[in-house]
Amino acid sequence: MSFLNLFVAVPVLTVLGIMFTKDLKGTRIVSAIGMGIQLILAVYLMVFYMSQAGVNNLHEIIFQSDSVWFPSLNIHYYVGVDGIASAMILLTAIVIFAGVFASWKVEFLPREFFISLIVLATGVFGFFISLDLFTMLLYYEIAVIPMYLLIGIWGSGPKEKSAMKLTLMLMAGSALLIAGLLGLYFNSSAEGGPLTFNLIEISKITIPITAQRLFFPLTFIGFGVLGALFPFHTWSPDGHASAPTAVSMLHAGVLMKLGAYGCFRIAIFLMPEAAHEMSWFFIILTATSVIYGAFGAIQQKDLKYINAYSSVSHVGLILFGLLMMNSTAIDGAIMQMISHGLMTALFFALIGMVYGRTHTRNVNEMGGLLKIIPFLGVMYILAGFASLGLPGFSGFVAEMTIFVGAFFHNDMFHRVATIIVVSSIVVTAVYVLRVVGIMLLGPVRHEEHLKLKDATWFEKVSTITLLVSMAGIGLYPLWLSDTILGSLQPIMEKITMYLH
Amino acid sequence: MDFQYILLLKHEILLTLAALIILFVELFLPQNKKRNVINISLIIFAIVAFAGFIPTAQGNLFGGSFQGSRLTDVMKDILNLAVLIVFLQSTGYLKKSENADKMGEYFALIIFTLIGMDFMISAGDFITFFIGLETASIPVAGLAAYDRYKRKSAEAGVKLILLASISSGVLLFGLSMIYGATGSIYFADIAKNITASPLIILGFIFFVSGMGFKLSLVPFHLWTADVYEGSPMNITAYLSVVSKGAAAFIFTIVLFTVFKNITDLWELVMYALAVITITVGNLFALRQDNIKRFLAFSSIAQVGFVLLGIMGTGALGMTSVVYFMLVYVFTNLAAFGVAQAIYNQTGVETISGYKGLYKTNPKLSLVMMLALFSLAGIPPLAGFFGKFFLFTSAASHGYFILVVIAALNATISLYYYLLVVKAMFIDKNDKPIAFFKSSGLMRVSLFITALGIFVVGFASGIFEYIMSISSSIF
Amino acid sequence: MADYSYTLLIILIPFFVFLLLGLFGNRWKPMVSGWIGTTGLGVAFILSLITAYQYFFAGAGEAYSKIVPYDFVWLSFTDTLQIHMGILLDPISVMMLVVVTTISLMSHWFSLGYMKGEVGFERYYSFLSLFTFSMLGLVVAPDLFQMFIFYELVGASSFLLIGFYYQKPSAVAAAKKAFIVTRFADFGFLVGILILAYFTNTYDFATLTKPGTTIFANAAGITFMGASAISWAMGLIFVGAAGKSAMFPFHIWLPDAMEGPTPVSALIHAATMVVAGVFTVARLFPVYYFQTPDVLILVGYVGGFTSLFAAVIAITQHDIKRVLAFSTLSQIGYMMVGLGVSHYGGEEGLGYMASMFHLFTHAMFKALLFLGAGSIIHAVHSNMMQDMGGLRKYMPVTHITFLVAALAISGIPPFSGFFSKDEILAAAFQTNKLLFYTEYITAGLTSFYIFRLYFNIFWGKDRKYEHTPHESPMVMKIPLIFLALAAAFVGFLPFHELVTSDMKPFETVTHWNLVIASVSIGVLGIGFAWFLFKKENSKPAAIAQWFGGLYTITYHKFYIDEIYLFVTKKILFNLVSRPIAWFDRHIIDGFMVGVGTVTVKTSDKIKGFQSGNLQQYAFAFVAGALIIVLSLLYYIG
Amino acid sequence: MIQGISIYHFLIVSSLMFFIGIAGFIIRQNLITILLSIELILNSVAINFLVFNRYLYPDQLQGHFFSLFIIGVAAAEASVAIALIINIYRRIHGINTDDVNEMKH
Repeated sequence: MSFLNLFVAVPVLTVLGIMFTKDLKGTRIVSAIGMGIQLILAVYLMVFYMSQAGVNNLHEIIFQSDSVWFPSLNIHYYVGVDGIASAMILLTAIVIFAGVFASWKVEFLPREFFISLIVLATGVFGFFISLDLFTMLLYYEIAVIPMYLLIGIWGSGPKEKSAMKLTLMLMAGSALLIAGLLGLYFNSSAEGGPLTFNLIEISKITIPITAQRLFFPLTFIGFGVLGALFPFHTWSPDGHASAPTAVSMLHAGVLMKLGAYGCFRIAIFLMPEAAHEMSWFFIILTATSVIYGAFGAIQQKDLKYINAYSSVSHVGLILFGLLMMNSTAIDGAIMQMISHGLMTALFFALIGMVYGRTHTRNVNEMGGLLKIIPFLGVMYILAGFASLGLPGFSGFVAEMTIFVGAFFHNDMFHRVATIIVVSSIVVTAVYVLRVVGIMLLGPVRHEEHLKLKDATWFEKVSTITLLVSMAGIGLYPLWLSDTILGSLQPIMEKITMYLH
Repeated sequence: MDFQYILLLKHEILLTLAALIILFVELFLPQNKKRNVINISLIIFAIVAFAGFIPTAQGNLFGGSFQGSRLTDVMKDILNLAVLIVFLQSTGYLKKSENADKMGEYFALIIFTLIGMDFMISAGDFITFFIGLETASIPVAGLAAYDRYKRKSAEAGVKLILLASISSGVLLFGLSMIYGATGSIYFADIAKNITASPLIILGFIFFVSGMGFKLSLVPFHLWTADVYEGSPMNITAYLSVVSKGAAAFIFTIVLFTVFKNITDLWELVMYALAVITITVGNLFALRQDNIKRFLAFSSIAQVGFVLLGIMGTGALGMTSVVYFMLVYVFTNLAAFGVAQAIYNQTGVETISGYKGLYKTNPKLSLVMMLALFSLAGIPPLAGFFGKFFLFTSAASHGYFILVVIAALNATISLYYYLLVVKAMFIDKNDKPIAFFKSSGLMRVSLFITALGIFVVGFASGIFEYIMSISSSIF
Repeated sequence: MADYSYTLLIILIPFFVFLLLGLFGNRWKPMVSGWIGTTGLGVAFILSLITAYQYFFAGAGEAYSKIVPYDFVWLSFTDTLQIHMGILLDPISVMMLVVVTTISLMSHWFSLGYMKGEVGFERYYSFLSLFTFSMLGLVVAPDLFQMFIFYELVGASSFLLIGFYYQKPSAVAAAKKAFIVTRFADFGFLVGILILAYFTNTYDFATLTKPGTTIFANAAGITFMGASAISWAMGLIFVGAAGKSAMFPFHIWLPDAMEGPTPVSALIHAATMVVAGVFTVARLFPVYYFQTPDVLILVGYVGGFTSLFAAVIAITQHDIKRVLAFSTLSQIGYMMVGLGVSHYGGEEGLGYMASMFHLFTHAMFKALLFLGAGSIIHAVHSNMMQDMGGLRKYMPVTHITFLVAALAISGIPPFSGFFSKDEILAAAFQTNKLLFYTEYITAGLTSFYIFRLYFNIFWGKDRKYEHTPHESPMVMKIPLIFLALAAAFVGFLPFHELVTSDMKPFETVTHWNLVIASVSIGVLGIGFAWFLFKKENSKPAAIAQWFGGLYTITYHKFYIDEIYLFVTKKILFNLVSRPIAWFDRHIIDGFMVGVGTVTVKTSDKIKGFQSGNLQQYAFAFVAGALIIVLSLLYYIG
Repeated sequence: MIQGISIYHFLIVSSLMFFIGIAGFIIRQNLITILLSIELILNSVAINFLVFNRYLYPDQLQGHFFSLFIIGVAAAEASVAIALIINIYRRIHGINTDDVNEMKH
């Protein structure tokens, strides 16, 4: 048994534990303890990985454990993590931990809520520890489905419709994905050897280019739907707007990254030739996402819509970085995954907290809240700064790395795309400051808002956890960047094969 | 002929005995103790079902007319298991006063159809096959009309018997063509002589139509929804799982053995049928409110997925089909079980009537949700594994586009399954179904099915076992 | 080599003060925060002076060297391309250390009185510390990317300080405007960095600015739209610099930024942040000079135009802080001109030296002007000139110090501004006559508008005040006096021996004809102002009348703000953002939803096939079978 | 083997019977008539089997046996069908196809 299986076992045990609780109090304590343990494990994993990598300067996949599951189809339960996966696991652990605290006051069917939430997290953790395409798909879909219930039952607004749209679009994406993964499977034997779902094994061979041309777009779009790839992003604004706080956090924070991670780890990694060949098309799409999302956010009134469009823009940047296919840009993209995960989770947590107080998410109905709820206000401003890429927070580091990496391409197409994408930093500033200006600053718009109370202790735990993580990356990014770059080395060897 | 070869017929013999015993027991029970026939039948059938698992020899009987192998044993065991669950779920229905005079027949008729199916599965020539087929289908018409006093039930019976007859007519016509072209009714001989001549194609398509009727492939499916709706719900469950399962098994076997030489041809036909079946099934399921019609169309779509598995041919194709049917037994019977539990207590059989069910009957709602998610192919439930292997099978022959179409259709199916989930979990209702406790046997059956939904996927041993025995044959 | 490790403290003290006050500032009395901030800055100030002494005077030798006491990799993009964080000491950064800590200390000190009793006093001090930290980080940056990072931080802390009165909508709007405009410029900066680093594969200033370096060889011959790649890079970097230094057309944020507390204006919008652009150009001067002389000319012209343009506007404004803001623009334009006309090395580099010199003196007298204005506003509770007059009787110390600063900015000897401005004019005269005349006229306008301000405030009408204005408390007077002394005497510093383009001292030659010309135009301006504004009269109104439309246009700052507003609100918001939002909702999402709707509609349309009639079922059955047979036969035959 | 009558004659007859049966099923309204049509279909198949056996493969008996079974099954089918039709008649006093289309869509 690998240490990594704990990452699935702990949430499962937590779910079982929750089943034996009676009310909200017990439920949330069990959840908090479970996710706390998970966070400790994740931190340990990250530290352990870094110390291993530091000692040997070898960036290997650690904690590998391979057990056969379906021998006849050569399906294995194969787990193992490298630096990238460890970082993603850490991100997930942080966000779910914060999410549990952000849901401290879920009065309606609390047990069911926490169970669904943690099942969702289980799927995500499972996805990141897996190295077998079949188990990855399995966990991927586990992560998608609880979302329907979470939004449908505990959401707000047109929740049924949003939940349905979200679920169906994501499942349609996974439909493409299934075909893509099967395509990989049936092309995975080099010289008549056994077929395999093993990611590492497949990466050692070159998939025939004709097969790549078919299966790369399937896989990339399949994951891209979850990664809010333009034009398959429309589930995101509605879904996020309707979802309860913790779900928005987890979804925008982690699940969308899962899509991007899949695009990278499966589509680009295993089929670099086709990725290179078709990257122009997807670069256009992602560059459009970036700008389009940013402009789309400017005129929105609903806080969650603003953030959802902003996520479209930021996640577009991730995919954009990945498609640049050099280690710097991919390094940046992965840091952006983590950075945006933390930042957007913080945003959604804060929006939920503000909404819980004012009962509106329309920015025009708020004003001068900074004076009334200073803690949340300051947090919101900091999150905003992080979002617009202010140095000192993780977003800056990630974005700059993507830009620098993207600029290594010296042809006009990549240049223009990059510069267009870079210009998003201005637009981002515009919409972030617009919201901050209207909502937090200025005179108090509604008398009844004067009675609002500032953050409670659990809300502080939730937000501070996220903020500290962001600053930890933003102030001293080298630990993360080096870990990722190290882990990228073997991957880049494969990806850059298209050059030869 | 060695005596031990008679053991090849163990399923058939045991079932015949069981049916006869049940009939006689009912005959000789005193009037006030007639109700005991239910429990007695259950015990007898449970014994028969478990005895079926005892491994016996393999080989041919009656000059190749009857073929027994571990694979056919597994198929028969799956059907037995399904029937056992159906029986467990039927008790509530049978205990109703209007059924007091026909409890033994219920068991006997079902067991007779099961015997027919077993013969059909083991058939080595088309006569055995035909006899089995008719034995399996004629009593079903009686069962469909079991609620004699209900107009819908009577209508279902008539529709089923007439349409089943014309479909057997067409099927037989096809068989006569094949006989004319190949000169034999033995599977093995036909397989040797078959070519893609027009006569054979005509015969083959007529055969496919007849089987398509049993499997409810579009466009031979139109009876399905009406008969499902009219029949008593336990019969609907039986029809949708057992009849269909048996038909899928024999269809797969015949395609893989008899029509092996024209695989390219029939894969083409299956391709078209799969696409249209899944799509039409889904489109019709979208707007159903009656849970039986809903599950009818959903089962049509599910069979379309089975065709994907068949298209893989060989051991993988066979395994994926058998495995999927096993999963389908648990999944669909879980859904029907919940629907029956509700119907028997409250008479509600519409999805809109399920609104707010989770508030009052959380466990039933959960089982229903599991079943629906499993039908939609959501991991970690068994349905995901079943569907994935079907897709794998189709993909192994390079039908990736078909996989995409099917998987996108699975998304549509998720939509209507979610509508039911939404009704139970999300929609508000002023007067939801009140809390009730279902009978103990029903709860046992729901527990078994729920367990099956969880375990069958993860337990790779089951899949591997089926794989190993099908690899030894194909 | 001398030990400069303590310089790290100069940077870090403000940072830790910021954290301390930001996190715990509300735990104690506001005044405590004020004193913590001021004390911290005092330490940093003293350390800066020590640094300056050690760097300029303690070391012996001909040329100053670049010293890097700290340097570590902050982020690595590739094995060779890395962002370094560290401290680079060379003449201009040491000078900037002194400037920043001095002005910051004075602002801290002054604010102890000026901001007393304001809500959010501790917040104010933590923001001041944050700004100081960012600015110090910027000036010591050894690496282009570090400079960019602190550019951003400076912008953010400026946002926070301008928006300090966050309940005032105009302050919020100004803060947003400042941030977004500078951000837009930073976008240019960033792209410039990307291009530059692509070709040179380094961010390191020392590598980039080494004369005769070959790292630009990669870019040779690569042009885009008529300019070389490096020209583009350096031009875009200048865009960033222009944004921070509020050069035309990015100047619009600076006047609005006066919504912030006045000491903030003194610190940020007079002495430090706005000269970051000048500093950046100076930092990269060898690159500009050797690689892209075309861009350097552009720098000069932009500076020249802005200085004239801003001086003209300054004449018409009534808000005293806005007058000072436009004056700042104008003076920074001078500095840009100084750089634009400079050559490299020795006496040829006079412009560079003069520009830095002017940066230094300007910081002193402009901060003094702002603090003086703060003192006045503190006394009369208004920004508008109309509400003032005859204040010399009530506020003698403010009056005298303000006069010193006004004389300094007008270039009257022996006050500091004279020396620096004169050298810029001399450098321009040698290189570019057009710029020389522009700056010469500007010098006259400068003394005119500043004395218009002076006379209007301290002389002019004797009016009755509701609350008799009183002199500011001692805590505010000390910084005024200190800065007045500085403004008066820093002109005597031998800058040509200290801060030069090639870090080697040289001898300056005094051009007496230029001295006389510049002093006389300064005096002329003062005289004209004296004539118009000494006593209250109708002459100014008459002149304004005479200029008519020109006056109105000038008063409205040439409607540049309105143009920007039009572009952003009308075009970007209404014609880009709104359609995109609509497009997303209705076209893209509409399509996705439409797929679903069509499916459901289809489902409804085809329900007739399931007619319930068993004969139709049979027909479909047989027909289906026959169709399959026929199509199959057709297919294979 | 009958002199002067080739296999085609038989096949034409049986095919006609088959399609007449189909047409009858589709056209006739009365359920009993529909049942008769089914008998036609089954009998056409029986003829087919017999003729194929006799003309093409005269040395074996598979077709004959198949015909026998078809006749037997047809009888069973007919009896069950009649029973169900009677059941319908008892419910609604009509045995037209229009009477049995309550369930649809």
